[in-house]
Amino acid sequence: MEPSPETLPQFLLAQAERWGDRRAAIREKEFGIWQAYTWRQYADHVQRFALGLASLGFHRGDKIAVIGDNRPQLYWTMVAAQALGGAPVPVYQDSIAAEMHYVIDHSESRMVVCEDQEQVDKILEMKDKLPAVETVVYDDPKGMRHYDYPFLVGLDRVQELGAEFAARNPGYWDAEVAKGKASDLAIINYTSGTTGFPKGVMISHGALISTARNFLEAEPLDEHDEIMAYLPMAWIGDSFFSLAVIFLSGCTINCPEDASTVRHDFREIGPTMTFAPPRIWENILSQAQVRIEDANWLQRRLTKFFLPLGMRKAKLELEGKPVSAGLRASCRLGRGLVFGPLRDQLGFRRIRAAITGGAALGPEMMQFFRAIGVNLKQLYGATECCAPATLHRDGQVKLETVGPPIPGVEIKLSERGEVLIRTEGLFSGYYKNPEQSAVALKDGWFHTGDAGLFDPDGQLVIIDRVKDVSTLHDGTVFAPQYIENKLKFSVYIKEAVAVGNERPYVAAMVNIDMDVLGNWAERRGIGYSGYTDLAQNPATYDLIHEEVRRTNDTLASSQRVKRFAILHKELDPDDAEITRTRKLRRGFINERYAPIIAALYDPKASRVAVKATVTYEDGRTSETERQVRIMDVEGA
Amino acid sequence: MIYRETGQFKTTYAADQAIFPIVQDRFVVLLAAAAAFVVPPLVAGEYWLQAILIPFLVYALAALGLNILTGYAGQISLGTGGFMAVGAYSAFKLSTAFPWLNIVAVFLLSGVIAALVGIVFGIPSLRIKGFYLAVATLASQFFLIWLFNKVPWFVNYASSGTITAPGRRVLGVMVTGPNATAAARYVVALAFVAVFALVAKNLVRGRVGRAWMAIRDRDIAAEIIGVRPLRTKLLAFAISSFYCGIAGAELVFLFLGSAETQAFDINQSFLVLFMVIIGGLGSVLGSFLGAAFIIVVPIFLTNLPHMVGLDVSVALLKQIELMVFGGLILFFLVVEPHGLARLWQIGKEKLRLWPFPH
Amino acid sequence: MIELLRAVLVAPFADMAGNPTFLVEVLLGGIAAGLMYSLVALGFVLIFKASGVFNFAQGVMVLFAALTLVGLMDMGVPVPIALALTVVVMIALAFAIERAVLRPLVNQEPIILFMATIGLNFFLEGFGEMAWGANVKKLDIGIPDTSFIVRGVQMNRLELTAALTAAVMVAVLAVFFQRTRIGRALRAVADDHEAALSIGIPLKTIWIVVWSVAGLVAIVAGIMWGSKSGVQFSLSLLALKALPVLILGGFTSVPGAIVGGLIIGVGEKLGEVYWGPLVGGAIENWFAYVLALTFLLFRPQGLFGEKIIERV
Amino acid sequence: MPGTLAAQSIPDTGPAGGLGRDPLLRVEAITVRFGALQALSAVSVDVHRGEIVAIIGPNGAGKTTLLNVISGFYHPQQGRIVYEGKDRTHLKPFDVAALGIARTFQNVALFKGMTVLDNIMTGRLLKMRGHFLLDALYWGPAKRQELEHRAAAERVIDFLEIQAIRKTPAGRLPYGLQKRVELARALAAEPQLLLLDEPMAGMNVEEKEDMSRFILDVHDEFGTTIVLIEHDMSVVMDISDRVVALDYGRKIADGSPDAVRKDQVVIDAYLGVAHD
Repeated sequence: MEPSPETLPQFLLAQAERWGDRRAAIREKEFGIWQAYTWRQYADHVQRFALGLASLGFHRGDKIAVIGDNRPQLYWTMVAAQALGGAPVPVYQDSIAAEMHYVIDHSESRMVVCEDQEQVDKILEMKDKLPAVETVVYDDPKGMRHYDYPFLVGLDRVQELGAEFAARNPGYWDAEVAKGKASDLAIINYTSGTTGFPKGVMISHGALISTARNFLEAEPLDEHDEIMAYLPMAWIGDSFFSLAVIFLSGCTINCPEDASTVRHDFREIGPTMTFAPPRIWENILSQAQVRIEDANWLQRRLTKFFLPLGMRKAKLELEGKPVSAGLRASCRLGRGLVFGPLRDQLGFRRIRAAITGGAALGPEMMQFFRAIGVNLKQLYGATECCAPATLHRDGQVKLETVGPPIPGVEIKLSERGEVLIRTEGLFSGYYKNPEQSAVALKDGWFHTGDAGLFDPDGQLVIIDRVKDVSTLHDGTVFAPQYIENKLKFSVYIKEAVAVGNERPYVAAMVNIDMDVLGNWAERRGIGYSGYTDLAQNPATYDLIHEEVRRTNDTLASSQRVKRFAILHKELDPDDAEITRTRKLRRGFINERYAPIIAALYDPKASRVAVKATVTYEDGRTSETERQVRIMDVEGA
Repeated sequence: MIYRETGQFKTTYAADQAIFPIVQDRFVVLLAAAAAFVVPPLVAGEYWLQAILIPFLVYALAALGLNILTGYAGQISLGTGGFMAVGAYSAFKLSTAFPWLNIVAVFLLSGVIAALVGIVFGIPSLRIKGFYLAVATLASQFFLIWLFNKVPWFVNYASSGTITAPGRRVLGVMVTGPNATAAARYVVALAFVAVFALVAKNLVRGRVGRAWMAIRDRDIAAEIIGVRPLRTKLLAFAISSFYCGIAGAELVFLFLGSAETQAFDINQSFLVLFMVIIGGLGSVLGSFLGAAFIIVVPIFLTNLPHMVGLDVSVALLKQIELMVFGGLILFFLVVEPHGLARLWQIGKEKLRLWPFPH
Repeated sequence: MIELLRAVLVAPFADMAGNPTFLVEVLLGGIAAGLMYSLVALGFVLIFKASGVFNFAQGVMVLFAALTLVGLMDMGVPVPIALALTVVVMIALAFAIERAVLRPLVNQEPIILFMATIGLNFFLEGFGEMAWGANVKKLDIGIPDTSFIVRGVQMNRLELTAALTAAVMVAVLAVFFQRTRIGRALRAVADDHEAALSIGIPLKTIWIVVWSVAGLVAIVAGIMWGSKSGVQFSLSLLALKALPVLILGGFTSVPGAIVGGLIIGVGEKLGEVYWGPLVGGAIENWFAYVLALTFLLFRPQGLFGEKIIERV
Repeated sequence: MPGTLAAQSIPDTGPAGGLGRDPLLRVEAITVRFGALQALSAVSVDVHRGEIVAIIGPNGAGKTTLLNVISGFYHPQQGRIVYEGKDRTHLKPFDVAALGIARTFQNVALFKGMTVLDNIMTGRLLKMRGHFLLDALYWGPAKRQELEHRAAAERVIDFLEIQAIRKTPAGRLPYGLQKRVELARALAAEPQLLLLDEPMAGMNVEEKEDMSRFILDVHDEFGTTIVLIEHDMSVVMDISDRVVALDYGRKIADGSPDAVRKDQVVIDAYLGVAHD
C-alpha cells in the first residue's frame, strides 16, 4: 500500500479513501440550506482544480494568494496548490490596498484566487504594480459578465481545464501528490506584525500535521464533531483548524452563508468545538447583556438572580476552592431556568470545548461562559508554532493562566522572562527575511517576545509583551497589557491603552463600547449626536471613572491608574493604530496621541485640544479639531 | 424555555419548509394527534363526547372553512350558515336516495355541492369588496334558508319539515343514525377535521395560499404579478363552502341527529365568524382555538351558577351568554386583533427566545 | 317554459292594472315599510359618514331605545318625561360606546371596527333583555294607530306621522351636515381619523355627538316600529334589513338612505304581493338583498355614493 | 505541456444593441383623462430590447400614469401599446404580467402579512403550473415544483444580498429594505421588461449606490430591459442609456442623458417657467 500520509493533500486522499461519500467533509450555507460536500467530492474538486492549475502553468514551489470569506471553493484551491508542491498565501480580504499589495508582491504569488467581484476589482486596481501575478481566478461570477481580461478566469473553467488535462496525462495527479514530503512548504501566513510590515511565516506540512496531532492528543476530535469556519482565512487559527485538524480527525467544518448571518448559522449548526479570539467572546457577552437588559421584568429578575450565583460558582471552581452545597443546588436550578436556555440561545448547547486564544481574555468573560455551562478555556501560541503551544486541560482551567504545554511542545523562560518554545511544529523561518528569522529562531527555540512565568501547577502565565513591560521613572515594573485587560473587563470599555514608561505614575486612554454605552445612554434619556459627543459627555466620564476606580481596587497601589482620558475616536485598524486582531500598536499610538499623554501628566490640564486625522475606507483622509477632557481617579 | 433549537440545521428545502420544522413541535403535535384518537373514545363520558367534543370538531371544520375565505383570502362572509345547510340537506337527500352509498362519500359529495353553490354566490366578489361583499353573502344566507324551508322536495315531503340522519355503517361500525355510539361519531368527526386541517395547511403554505394572501394584503400588487383575482377568490369561496358543507352534514349526521333550517340561520353564521375572529384570522390553529373557546364558554357559563350554588333562570343565563360573547369580541379586538392564535404564537415565541426578549 | 315567463313577467303587471286601488294601498304599505327602513338606515349613514364605522349595532340601539321608553312608561312615568329620560339614556350609551369601543380602536381597519359593532350588538341585546325583560310590549305614546279612508285608499295615521318625522329628520340632518361647523368636522373625521386629529378636531367630542344623534334617530325609529309592531327582539334584526337600503342609497348619503329605503320597502311589498305566490310566498327577507345586489353589480358605489377610484 | 488560456466567452447582449430592429415596447400617442384632468396627452415612447430608459419630469407630469397604462391598470382613451409587435392596449394587469412585464410601486406594495421569502415566491406564481389536488396533498409534482421555485427564489435572495432577512415579515422591514424586497419579487418573475417606479425614493446615498448597482447587475446578468422613473439626475446620468422627459402629460424630450440634461425645455419644466 502507499506510504503513510505526510502532507495535507495525502491526508485528504486518505480520508476520502476511508469515508468516500459516507460523511460530509465540509458544509456551506448557500441559497438558504446547508449544502454538503463529502470527502470524496472534496478530493475530486481539489484534484480537478489542481490539474487545472497545472494546465495553467502552476508548478512546484509556486505561491498562490487566496482572498475572500470562508468558502469550500477557496479551501480546495489552497489544498490543490499544496498537492502540486506549491503553497497558498491567504490574505485578509478587508485589509487596505497597501497591505494587500505588500503581501501578494512580497510572496511573489504567480496566481491570485478571489472570492468575488469586490476582491477582483482590488486586484485589477493594483495589477500593474504586481508583475509576478499571471492569472486571477474568481469563484462568484456576479457582476463580471463584461470583464474581458485575458488573465481573468472562472474557477469552474479551471476545473474544466483540469478534467481535460487529466485525460491527457492520467498519471500526473497521483505522481505529483506522491512527491509531497513533510518538509515541503505548506502555507505562508503573514502575521499582522505590531511593528513594520507583516512577516511571512513559512510553515511546512510536517509542522502543521505534528502540531495537529499534538493538539488532538490534548483535545480529541473525531468524525462526529462539527466546527465552524468564521475566522479570517489569513489567520493561523483558521488554517490550523480548517485544514490540518479536520484532515487528521475527519470532523466536519461548516462555512456560514454571509458575514451578517454568522451568529444565526453558528446556532443552526451547534458546533461541538470552536476556537475564537477574545473580541468574539466579548461581542457575544455584550450582545447577550444588551438583550438581557431589554427583557421583561420576570426574565431580567431571574437572570440577574442566577447569573451572579453561576459566576461565583465558576470563579470558585477556577480558583480550585470548594463550592457550598447550597450554591451548587441553586446553580442546578439555574441551569434549567436560565443557563440551559442561554446556552441554547447562543448556540453552545452541543459545545464540548470552547477555546479562546490570540490575546488575553478577561476573567468576567471566563466566569460568564463557564457559568452557563460552556467549557471555555485558554490556548496560548503563535503563528510561528502553528497556533497551539499551551492549552487548558478539562478540569484544570484556571483564571490567570493559559494552561500547560500540549504534548510534543517544550517551553522554557529566558533570563529576561521571555517565553521560548521548541516543537516539531515550529515554522521554517520568515519568507525572504533571514535577519528576522535569526532573531526569532535561535538554536531551535522560537523567541515569542512575550514575558511570562510558570505557576506552581506548571501552567504558563503570560504577563505582557517583553518590550512593553515598562518601568515607572522610579523603577517599579508594570505590565500595560495586564492593566488594559483588567480595564477591558468592564462592559463599557472597549479598548484601553495604559501608559507610564519613564513617568511618575500609570495613566490610561480609553475607548467606550458604543453599542453598550448607546443603550445605557438611551435608558437614561441622555441625548448624543455621535461617538465623540457621547465619549466627552460628563455622565460618561463619571461612569468610566467608577469603572476605573473599581479596577484600581484589584491592582497593587503602584500599578493603579491615577488619571484617564476618553479618546475622541475609536482606535481603528484602518488608521493603523491597532492590528487586524485588535492588538495595540503602542509605538504608533504614543506618537500620535502625544498631546493627550502630555496632558495626562500635567496636573493643571483638565482639557486638551486634539487634531484628529481620520482615514476613510477608500484611503481619503480629513482633519478635525476636538476637545478631550482629562480626569483624576479618586483614591488612586 | 423548553425549546433546544441549536443544531437543528436544514440540508434540504423540503425540511426547511416543513409544517413543523422544529423537532420539539413535531413530537408534541404527533403525540397530541395520537392521543386525540385514542383517549377520548375510551375515557371521555357520553356527556363530554356529545356536548363538548363532537360539536367542537364539527364547528372547527366550519371555522377552518371560513378562515380560508376571510382569514387567508380576505373576503368577508356572513353566509356560513347557508352553506352548512346546503351540505346538510344534500347529505340527507343523497343518503336517502342512494342508501347503498358510503356515508364518507355522501359527506364528500355534499361538500362538493356546497362548493358549487359557494362559487355561484362568490361571483359578485369580483366587483365588490368589503361591506358590500358581506351583503352579498347575507343574500345567500337568507335565500338558501328560505329555499330549504319552502321546497318540500328537500325534506322528502316530510310534514314536520325536519331532516333526520339515517343509520349508516363505516367499516362495520354504526356511525350515524339513532344507535350510533358517541365514540364512533367522535372518531369520524376527528378523522375528517384532521385530514382537512392538513389539506388546509398544505394549501395555505403553497402556491394557492400565497395567491390568497396576496389578494388579501394588496390586491393591486397581486394582480400585477399574475394573480387572477376572480379565479383566486372563487377558489377560496369553493373550498370554504366545501368545508362548511361537510361541517353542515356532520352537524346533522354526527351531532344533532335531526334538524330543520332554524339550525342553520344567521346566528350560525355569526357564531362561526366569532370563532374565526377570536381564534385568529389567517391561522389554521386559530380556527381550532376559536371553535374550542366558543363551544366551551357557554357550557362553562351554564354550569358556573350551579357550581357556585346560586340558581339563575335560564333566560338570564341566555342574556349573560350574549353579553359575555359581545364583551369578549370587543375585548379581543382591542387587546389582540389577531386573536388567540396570535397570543399562542407570542407565548410560543417567548418560550423559544427565553431568556431573551428578541 | 313560456307560461312560466308569462307568469313572471306579464301576469303580475296585469293584476296591478286590474285593481288600481289595491295597488295604491300596497304601494302605501311599501312606502310605510320603506320609511321604517330608511329611519334605521339613517342611523347607519350618520355614524358611517361621521366616523367611517359601519355600525352594525344600530338595529339593537333602536330596540334598546324602545325598551327603555316602554320600560319607563310601564313604571308610570308620564310620556314626555319618559321621552326625556330615554334621550339621556341614549346619550349616556353614546359616551360608554365611545369610551369602551371607539377610543381603543382608533385607526384600525374598517373590518375590525365592523366586527366590534357586531360584538356591541350582542352585548346590548343581552343587556337590554336583562334590564327590561324579554317579553313583547305594546308601545303607545298617543299616536293613534287608526286609519282613515281618503278617496277609497286606506291611510294610516301612524304611518303618516312616521313619514312626516322622517322627512323632518332628513331636512334637519342635511342642514346639519352641510352648513354647520360640527357637520364639516364630522365629514373630516369620516375621511381620515388621524388627519382630523392632526388638525385639532376633538375626535372624542365628535364621536360622542355623532353617536348621540344616532341615538336620537334610534329613539324615533324605535317609537315608530314599537307602536306599529310592538317592542320585541326581531327589532334587532333590523340592521340586516337596513343593509340593502344602504347598498342602494350609498353608505355616505342621507338622501340616499331615504330613497333607498323607499325603493326597498315598495319593491318588497310589490314582490311579496305579486310575485310571492308564484314561489311560495315569504320572499320578503331575501328579495331586498337580491334587489340590492343586482343594483350593486352595475353601480358598485350605490345611488349617491362617491365613485371609488383605486389609486395605485 | 500547459494548456492555452481559453478566454471565457461571455454572451454579449450589449446595452443598445437592438437600435436597428423594431422596439420591444412601443407606446403610441397615448392619451389618458380622469374626468377633466388630462393626465397624458399623445405620448409616444419606444423602448428597445436591452435598453435602460429613465423617465423624468416634475411631480404630476404623468410618469406613474404612463407606467400604469403599460401595466394595464388604466386603459387609455386614445393611443396604443404595442409589445413585441402585438397590440396589448386593453389587457388586464395579470395578462400583462404573463407577457413578462414586472413592476415595482412608488410607495412599496409588499404583502405585509407574509415573510420576505413568501413575497418573493409569490412573484413566481406565473411560472408555477396549477395542479390543485396535488397541492392539497403537498406531494409529488406539486411538492417538487414548490422546492424548485424555492431554489429559484433563493437565487434572487442571493443576488440582492438579503439572506439575513429571509424569514422576517415584510411589514417589519425598514423602508430601504422593503424597496429591495419589492425589486426581488419583481425579479423572481424573470421579466423581460422591468418597470421601476422611483426605486430610490427616500434612500440615503449608500442605499442609492447599492440599488443602482443592483439595477445594473440585473441588466447585465439577465439582459432585462428596464424603464425607471427617477428624480435624482446623478443616478439617471449614471445608469440610463436614454432619457424621456414628461411635463404636464406631454413628452418634452427623448434622447441621450447628456442631450436631455442640456435641453432648455427640460430645465424650464423643472425650474418652473410660467406656462403660456
